[in-house]
Amino acid sequence: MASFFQLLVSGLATGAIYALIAVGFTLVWQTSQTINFAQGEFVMLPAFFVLAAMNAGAPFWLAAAISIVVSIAVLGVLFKLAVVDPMLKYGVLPLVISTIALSLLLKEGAKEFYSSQAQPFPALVPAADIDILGAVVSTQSLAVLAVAIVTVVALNLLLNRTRLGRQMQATAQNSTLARILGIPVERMVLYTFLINAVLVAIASILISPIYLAKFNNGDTLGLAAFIAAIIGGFNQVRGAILGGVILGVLDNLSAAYISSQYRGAFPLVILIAVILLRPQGLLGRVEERTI
Amino acid sequence: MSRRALFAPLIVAGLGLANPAHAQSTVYIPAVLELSGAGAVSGTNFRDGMLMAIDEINAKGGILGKKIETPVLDTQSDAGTSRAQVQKVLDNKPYVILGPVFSGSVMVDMLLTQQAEIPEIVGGEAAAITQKGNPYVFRTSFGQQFSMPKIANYIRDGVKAKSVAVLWVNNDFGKGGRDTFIKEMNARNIKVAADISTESGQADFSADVVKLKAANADAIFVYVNEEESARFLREAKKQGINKPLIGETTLLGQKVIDLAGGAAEGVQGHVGLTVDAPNPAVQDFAAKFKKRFNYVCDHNGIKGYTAVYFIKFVTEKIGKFDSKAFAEKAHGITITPKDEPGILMEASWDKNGDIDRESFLGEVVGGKQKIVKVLPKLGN
Amino acid sequence: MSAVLQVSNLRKSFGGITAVDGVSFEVREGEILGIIGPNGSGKSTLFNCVLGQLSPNGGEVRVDGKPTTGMRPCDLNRLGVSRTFQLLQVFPQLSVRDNLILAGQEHRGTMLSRLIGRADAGLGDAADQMIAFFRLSHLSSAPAGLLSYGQQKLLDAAMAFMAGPRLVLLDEPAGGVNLTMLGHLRERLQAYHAERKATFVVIEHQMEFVMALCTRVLVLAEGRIIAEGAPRDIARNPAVIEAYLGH
Amino acid sequence: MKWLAAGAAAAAAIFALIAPLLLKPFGIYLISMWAVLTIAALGLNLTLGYAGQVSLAQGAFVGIGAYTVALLTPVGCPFALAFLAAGALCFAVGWVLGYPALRVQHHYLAFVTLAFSTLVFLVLRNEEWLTGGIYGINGVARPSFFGWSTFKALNFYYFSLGMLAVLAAATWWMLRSPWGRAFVALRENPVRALSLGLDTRRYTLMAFAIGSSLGGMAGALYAPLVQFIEPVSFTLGLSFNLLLMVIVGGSGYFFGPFVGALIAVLLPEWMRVAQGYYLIVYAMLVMVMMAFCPSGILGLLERALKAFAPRGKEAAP
Repeated sequence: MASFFQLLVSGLATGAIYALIAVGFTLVWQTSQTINFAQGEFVMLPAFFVLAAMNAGAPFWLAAAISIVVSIAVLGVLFKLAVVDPMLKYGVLPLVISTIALSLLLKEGAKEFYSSQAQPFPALVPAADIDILGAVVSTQSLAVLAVAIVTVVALNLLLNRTRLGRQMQATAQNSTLARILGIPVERMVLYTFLINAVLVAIASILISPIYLAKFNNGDTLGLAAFIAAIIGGFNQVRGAILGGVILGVLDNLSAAYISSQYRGAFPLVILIAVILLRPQGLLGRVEERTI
Repeated sequence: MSRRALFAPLIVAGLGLANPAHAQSTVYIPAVLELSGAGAVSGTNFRDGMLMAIDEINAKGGILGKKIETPVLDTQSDAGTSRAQVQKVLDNKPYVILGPVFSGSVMVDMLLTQQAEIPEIVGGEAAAITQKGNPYVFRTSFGQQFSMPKIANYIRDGVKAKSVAVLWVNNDFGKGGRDTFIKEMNARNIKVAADISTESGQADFSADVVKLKAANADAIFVYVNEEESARFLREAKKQGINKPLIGETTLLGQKVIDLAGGAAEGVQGHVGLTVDAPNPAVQDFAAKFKKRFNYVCDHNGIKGYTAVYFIKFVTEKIGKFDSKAFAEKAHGITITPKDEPGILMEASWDKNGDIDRESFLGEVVGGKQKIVKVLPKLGN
Repeated sequence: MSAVLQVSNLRKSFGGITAVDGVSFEVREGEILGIIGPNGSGKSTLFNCVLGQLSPNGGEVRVDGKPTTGMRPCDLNRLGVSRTFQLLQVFPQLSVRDNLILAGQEHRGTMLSRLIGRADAGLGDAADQMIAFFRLSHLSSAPAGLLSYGQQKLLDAAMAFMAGPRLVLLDEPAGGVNLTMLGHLRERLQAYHAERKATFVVIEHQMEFVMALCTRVLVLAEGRIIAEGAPRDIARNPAVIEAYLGH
Repeated sequence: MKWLAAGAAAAAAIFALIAPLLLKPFGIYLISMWAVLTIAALGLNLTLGYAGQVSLAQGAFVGIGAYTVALLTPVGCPFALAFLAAGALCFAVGWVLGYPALRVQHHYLAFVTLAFSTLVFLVLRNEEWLTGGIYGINGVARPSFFGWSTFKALNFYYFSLGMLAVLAAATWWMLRSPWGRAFVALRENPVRALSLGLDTRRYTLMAFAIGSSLGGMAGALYAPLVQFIEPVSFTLGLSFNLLLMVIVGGSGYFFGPFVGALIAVLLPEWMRVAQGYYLIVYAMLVMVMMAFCPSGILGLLERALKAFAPRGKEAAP
């Protein structure tokens, strides 16, 4: 039982990371129909921005700040203007191909221009273990969990409590209608890209002490976030969070109690089941155009 | 469609003439390695070690007065691509071929190099590679069929364990080691209490540690890559595993020790090829490597480095660039640091192309790897 | 005279709103039945229930006496019931000729014979005749997407006739068509009806069009039939006028 | 303009026949790989380009086909039979995988197929008793027919080219038959198609099954070409690569896959002059290509031809 609780807690910490990545993925998808297959690499990259800044002599906190700014510029603005905008009008597929190419580009770039070796990364909090009702949790996991929760709550407040947020949601749900209502749709779309950039930067800084900064970290993270987003509900921030947590916990439980060789399979099976039985996701709204 | 007709000259250009004819003043020793994809870490280590040796040798005038010419071709960690690249270099009549590291790719390429009668010095550690009776394949590190028995003996005699749990990474490196290990365990009738596969790149080891605790074996053998080793050790410490943790080379590497924080304390095991070996030549190499590429080289780096000196020594013995003669001479040869400092440690090659060299039993004490015993070469 | 289509007590509601509320009627062999009614009176829903696009909550549909309630549209179509849609529905990338062949090809042979048989499924001539009949010959090989709106409407109707159906249901054929083209369309429909003794049901807003084309008219309001009769009687029926002008 | 296309096709065919004579074994291996992958891309083009069903599982079907042959031929099953078995098995699996397509469309379908191909990888890796697990299967034999052995690179190329020709011809026939018309109808307006008597369900499943079985047959040739197969060769990466071939070549153009596969196979090789950066350059080129001709090279070509000669159009059914 203690072990079960242990798995639950660790799973939550991992799930929180997936959630963080999945949320931005979902936002961008909603507002611009962009399925970003490079999302994993988006999480991999900011850690290298931090390291580069620190090599240039910046203290960690400054490096982190720089990294977030650079991420907003590159993974937010540049990504939208240079990659997404030119191709939006051609439908989903060319853009999918393009983001796949982009993921390769970022991976290889980090490898060739920084290093192929995993890089140690400064921890936000001193590593220590805390015992909670028989389950041991590292302070790092707790930090991840805390920051993830704060971020997501803040994001929810932004989306539901502020005028800006409601405008963004309107854009996400029906951009034509939003345009008629005089909402600056273009700007709203850009904002979601910026938010995504910030989220991945935060995620990157959170996980790199555990994952280490490595060029191919995106491979697993991207797919995980992707699955989390769909399971939870492609068009709901809440859903993405639920999906992330389900994924993290499920992975641990299946590995411990069913099969470690097939641990990767269970999320996929659930994914298929969800799509077939409830395509809008567990918490998602029905999208007429997709069914 | 007419597009393709238009491609015609390009294709010929792209395929026919892509391979530049190499000059007479150089010897063509191409390398086919995993520079992108899953094997990129091993591949780049191998490449960097190799390049260091080549530069040293070329600086001293090369082999038999010829400079070494070594283009490095990426296999993308894919067998099909690696086969294509090996074919590509074979088209230019190489003297010897270096790499690849992935055993799967090696298995494909061996067939081609054997047909072309070109020696291939590979980084793969799968037992099967040298058991196919292929006279053109050589290794510069222990095959798993040599390292695992040493571990097994240690677990029996050193740890005196009656049962053991195995944690391995589910790729061709981990699976190969796991299979050989379990064979050796059965041979010594030590019970395998748990057999746990993990994914490469796995971040959360809590489930695996929970299972290990449940298995409650006398010892735990861990056979995963560096970053995963570190993550596992942290989780093991977190959940308070108190059984001896046994590793093979990787787990006791300085890099893992640093990454794992204090969690690596007390880890013990067999140390094959490693920059931590208590040997001035190796230490010196490690320092040079770190200085030039500014990362700590793993055993693949040493594989690549020694491979080049292996070629140099054998070639100078036969006194000409003759691939067949090389293959014949290399079997059963012994190289001492006295004859060739670049070989770092005395090494011998058997009739299968497998290497034999002394190795160590180590333990992590005070955040450093401490060698507790030197295991002599099997040969003597 | 036997009934080609019998609809009895058909109901369809979405959530709270009842779109079709117990409608019953018959379509007799060879007639052109018009169904009119203000917007939201349930005409299109009625159509979609009859044709299997929607499954009704209650009631029954029979074609030539065979119950077809809940049958898949493609099977219904193979029984000889074909339709056009309110919004234009042609296949823009296929040529006009291919559009028509497509409309007929599933009515003959098996999947296998369609695979190994002739490319035009033996419908080439039929298609050319239909194209000629609707005066589109000069556009035969043009992609349907390049046709003018009116021409596409003609093609749309032609596709509905291609398989020589027992019964054709036309959903606002005149919608958005300019007057000259409208006359042309009506004249062609009448010509076709005269030639093939075909049976039509027409949903339409455009009163003149209905009055000129139809032999009998049903008036639908709030999901119920409120009047039935010859066009000229309907035009004078106070209930109808009330329904159209009342609210 | 049709004539021009036919002429170009003929020229290309002749070139495909004489090219290997100018090439070293490496070049021959590459164009053999091109021929094999083109078959898989043909299948995906059918499912995606014509019937409009997005599939990210074509790589998995290549894998299933490859393993079928690699497992059957050693136990004495003649290659021809194993080849057909690979096609049939993938047809069946593809048919089943098609069912989700009846419920969900577009990106949702893409996700299902994406999940499927990852599941296939896990099975290939974990079911060692059957597939040899992570080690893969070594020394897959190249077949010989009536004493004509395809062991030599050149022979195997002509063998692959022949299979490509046959399968392409069959696909061409199907696409100009009523089925081809039905597939396009499925892509453009399923509702209308249904109301015209098309059993859209059956055609959707058919499009999936046939596309997949072409993938399987490509795999059946891939195994003897490389003479070694392992699970990692058939992960999402391959599916993405095949998707790229179809889109870059021109989705929905019959000859699109030929061009797309040519680019996907040769471009990285040409880029190798950029040494360590070759994949970066390659990725950039792909992104640029997508930005400037999202309808693929044949789409671009068609527009160009239209611009120069307003009366005709490219030979794309």
